[in-house]
Amino acid sequence: MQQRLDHWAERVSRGVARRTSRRGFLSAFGRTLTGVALLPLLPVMRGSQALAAEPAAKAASTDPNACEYWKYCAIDGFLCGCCGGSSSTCPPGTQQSPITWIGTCHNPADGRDYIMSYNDCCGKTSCGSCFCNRNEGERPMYRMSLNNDVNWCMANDNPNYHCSVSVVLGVAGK
Amino acid sequence: MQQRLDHWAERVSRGVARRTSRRGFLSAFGRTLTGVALLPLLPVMRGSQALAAEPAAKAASTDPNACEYWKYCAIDGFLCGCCGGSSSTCPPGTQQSPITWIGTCHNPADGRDYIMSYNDCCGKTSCGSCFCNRNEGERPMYRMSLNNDVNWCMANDNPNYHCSVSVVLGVAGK
Amino acid sequence: MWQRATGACLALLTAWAAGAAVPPPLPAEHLGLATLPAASPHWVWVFDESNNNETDMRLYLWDADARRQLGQIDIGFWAGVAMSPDGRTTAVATSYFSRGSHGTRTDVLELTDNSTLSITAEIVLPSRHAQTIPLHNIAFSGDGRLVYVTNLSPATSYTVVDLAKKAVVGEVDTDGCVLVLPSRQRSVSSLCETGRLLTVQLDDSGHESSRKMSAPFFSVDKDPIFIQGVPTSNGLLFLSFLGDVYGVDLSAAEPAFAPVWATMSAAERGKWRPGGAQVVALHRKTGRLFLQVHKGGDGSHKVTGDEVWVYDGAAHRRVARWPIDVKKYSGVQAIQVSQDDKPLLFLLTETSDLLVLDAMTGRFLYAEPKLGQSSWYLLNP
Amino acid sequence: MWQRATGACLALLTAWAAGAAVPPPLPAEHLGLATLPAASPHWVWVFDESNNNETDMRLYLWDADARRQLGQIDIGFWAGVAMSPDGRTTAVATSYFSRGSHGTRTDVLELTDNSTLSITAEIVLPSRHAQTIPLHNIAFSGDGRLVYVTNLSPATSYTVVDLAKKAVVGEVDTDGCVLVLPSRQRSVSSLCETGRLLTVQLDDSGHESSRKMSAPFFSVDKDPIFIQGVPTSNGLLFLSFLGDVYGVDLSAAEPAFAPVWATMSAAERGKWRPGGAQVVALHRKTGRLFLQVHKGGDGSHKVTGDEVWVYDGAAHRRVARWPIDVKKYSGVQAIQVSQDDKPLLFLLTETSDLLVLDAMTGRFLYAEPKLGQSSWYLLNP
Repeated sequence: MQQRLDHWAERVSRGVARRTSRRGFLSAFGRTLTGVALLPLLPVMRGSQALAAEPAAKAASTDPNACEYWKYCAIDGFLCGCCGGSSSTCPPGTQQSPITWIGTCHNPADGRDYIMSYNDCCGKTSCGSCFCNRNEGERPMYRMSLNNDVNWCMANDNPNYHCSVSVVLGVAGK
Repeated sequence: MQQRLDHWAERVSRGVARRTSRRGFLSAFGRTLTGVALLPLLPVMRGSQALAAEPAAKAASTDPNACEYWKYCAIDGFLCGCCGGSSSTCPPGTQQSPITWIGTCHNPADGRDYIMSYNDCCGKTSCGSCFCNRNEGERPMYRMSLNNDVNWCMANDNPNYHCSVSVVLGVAGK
Repeated sequence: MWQRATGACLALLTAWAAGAAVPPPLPAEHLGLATLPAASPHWVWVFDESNNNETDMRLYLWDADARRQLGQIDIGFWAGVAMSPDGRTTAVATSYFSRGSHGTRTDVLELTDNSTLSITAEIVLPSRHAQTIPLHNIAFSGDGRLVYVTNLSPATSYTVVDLAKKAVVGEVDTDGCVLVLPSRQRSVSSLCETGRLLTVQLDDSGHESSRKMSAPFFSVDKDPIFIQGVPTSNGLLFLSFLGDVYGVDLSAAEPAFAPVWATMSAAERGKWRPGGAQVVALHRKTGRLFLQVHKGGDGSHKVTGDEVWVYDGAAHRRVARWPIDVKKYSGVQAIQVSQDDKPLLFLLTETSDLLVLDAMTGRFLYAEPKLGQSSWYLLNP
Repeated sequence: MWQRATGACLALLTAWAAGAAVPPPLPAEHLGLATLPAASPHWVWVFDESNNNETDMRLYLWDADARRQLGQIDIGFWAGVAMSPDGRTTAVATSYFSRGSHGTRTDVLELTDNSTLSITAEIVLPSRHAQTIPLHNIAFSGDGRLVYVTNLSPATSYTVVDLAKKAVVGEVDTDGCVLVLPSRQRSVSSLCETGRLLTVQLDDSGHESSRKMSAPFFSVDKDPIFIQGVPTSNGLLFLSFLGDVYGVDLSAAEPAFAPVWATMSAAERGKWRPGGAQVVALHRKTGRLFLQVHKGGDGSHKVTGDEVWVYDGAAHRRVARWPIDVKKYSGVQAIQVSQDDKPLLFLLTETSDLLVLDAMTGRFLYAEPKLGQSSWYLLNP
């Protein structure tokens, strides 16, 4: 698990490093990525997310193409499951975004909170189906890694936004 | 009147001539334009239009932004009056199409039939307001000058289609 | 925070009390890229004109059995689309602008691999491809080697592209006739305003070797045909505004025209009419013909259908009338039928709802609402 | 044919029988090009995100008195938009692709003459302008000579464009802080994840001469502010998720922060919240503050409003609650007020309906339905 996350964080960081070496990136963004790779050290993310318990009833959906599905608690976009992908898979002919925003979602089936990576799928125009905007723990643009208002395809060769997925990274905290 | 139509036809023909000298144009398109300039000699257009009397009630609208307005009997697109222009004026920042399709519409206010030129306004993307599709006397693409399914901005420097106007050319027949 | 923690504890305690083992946490997921399943005759391509955003037209690939969208191909501004004879490639002729809706215009032919939905090649075209509805404005040659792209400037011609050379190899002037109706290995027919068919024979290099104008086969003034030509076993079938069926045999060097037959009875004729964007479909094996019809007069040829009328195409008689719930789904713009032994009938409505019916019984299977913005055409390779 | 002719004759005969002169035929019309009337404070610019077609975003210009659309500016893919201080020019920072949704990316700054709605200049930008919501990602300098364009790659910076030279003259690294909040002649502030404001002073050549980081002025963790900054007489006003008002004075070399005040009572706090895309507007002359609010908990900061709450900004007290018919128009995404003496309040709803109210009385004047596809922001120069 930890190995996998490290691998993911490394891949992401390398992907970004290829595109930038600015201190702006390292200060605002790199810190959070490092945080993701070190799961127990995420006080800010846990703190901001902990307030988002309210819509628990809605979050009970078990349909991965429903906006209420538990994994989508901070998604903003078209659900890739309606576009030829799935909740964690980009549709054929698109490219995954190497950079991403982060959320923490509560899974009612096992009572656990999970850290989620909300990746965009890129390279084709807006899918247009199953638009879903939820903002549990989402924060404004100055908290970049918790923000879903920017185009996370921005660093792709083709930054056109097509749809969004929600990838389980691991259990939050304990 | 006749002078004005001749002027119009000449302007249109010159506009087109700048862009093409193909016999295809002359055979399919030039004939009809010539026909327009010689109003009494329009048997085909009068004939095809004469069948279109049915929706007379609808055509009674006096609101030039309503699809039912009499001038729009063969229009297919966004009414420019909803986009910053009017029933015969293109919106600011767009360009008028020099080529056009032709219809004959019945004006319930004076009981006369009028020859209409349906020009497109070009150079910006689809206006998106007041979509109106009426097809009295409209004919398939092989009758090019009576067809509203092609982009009549095609010969403009910027062929993006924004909206459509309906310009009175003159009384049909007598 | 406390409530959340309590809730989680309770869930675990409940599981433990019920004698269940505490479930392991969900494993980390891997961000993946979906691949397409094997092609199916029940796939259908939905053409979205994106009426309010015409620079962003697209094709959606819909799997009617799985009842899900499989992917999307972006097709630009007023695109023409054709499927290769082997079904493996989608060819798109379209226009792009260097600044979205302005700047330099570039017309291209883009080839997409239908197994990955990725663009594999681009060939720049003369900037005059026909910006019109997506019926017959682009076509593959019989052997899949050439692609014909209709031009309209408003001069009429078509560009010939050689896919092996990935290059434009010629342009054929069509003398005012329009569209590309391919037949045999290297023949292309076009519809003329005189009601005739112009047929041009190309040589292997893609250049014109001969042309022939047919006799008029329909009356442009009295009862024009829709431009939609439906593939038959030997050519194409056209439908007129009043519902007459015109069969055109394109299997020989010169087209031959079958006797015209009427889908409408004398009482119905001129009162019920076909209408919409794509008005007729044919299931070739059974000869079943499907029309979307409405009640209306002249000038209503683009009014959407509220019934599907089914014909035995050999016996020339109607075998069924299937009313559509147009109050719920809006009127029918487009109709298409799959060509397999358990054919599905596809209808697209004015509000872009895709309706799927059993083509043999008319049984309504399901509706997928709002499949795009203004999805008014269907391709079924 | 006969019926039509008879009808026309009858109309003429009736006119004649009534003693009226037969009216002359309508004169031929001339195909014209509309010009804009003189600018009005009741003009409002509607930003359409074109959610389902993001390469085709646009601005619509609406005349609230004439109740009609005056025109459109095409703004491409995830554009930032700003009006020049004199109101004459719209600056658009956007991305285009050589093949619609693919091909080479080119970022540009386009200048549009607001009296003709035609593009007058283009300056190519480094291809990293921020693709995000259209709030403060581009701005004019106080004298209108420079334009600042936020970059995000995800490294954060902004490009400085000199409009006199029509060229990029520099780039300022913002050390992780984002957006461009202009003040004075050559100052630019940005919001930081620590709750501080970074203020960079530029020289006349558009290069950084000094920078200063403020103390934290809000709590990023406990109650973050929305990024929307509303122009006040001396700077900007921000609203927090819980409805606190943060005034920032940008008139001196270093920002000064006014005492924070609450729009929500203790009983309302955390239960009623501002939410949507553009949550607050200020009528500067009267100091009236307008919030769109809804009932909701944390995470509901983008939920649309169903009431407008009006405040006396000097006295810090609520003076009115105006419920909106959200069943009819859907919830409120954006709010804006004109700055004249008879101010209008503009609301844009989730379904892109524009509602126009008297800003002093709350009287509902009219609704223009469906002004675009996903028009969720309003600019009022």
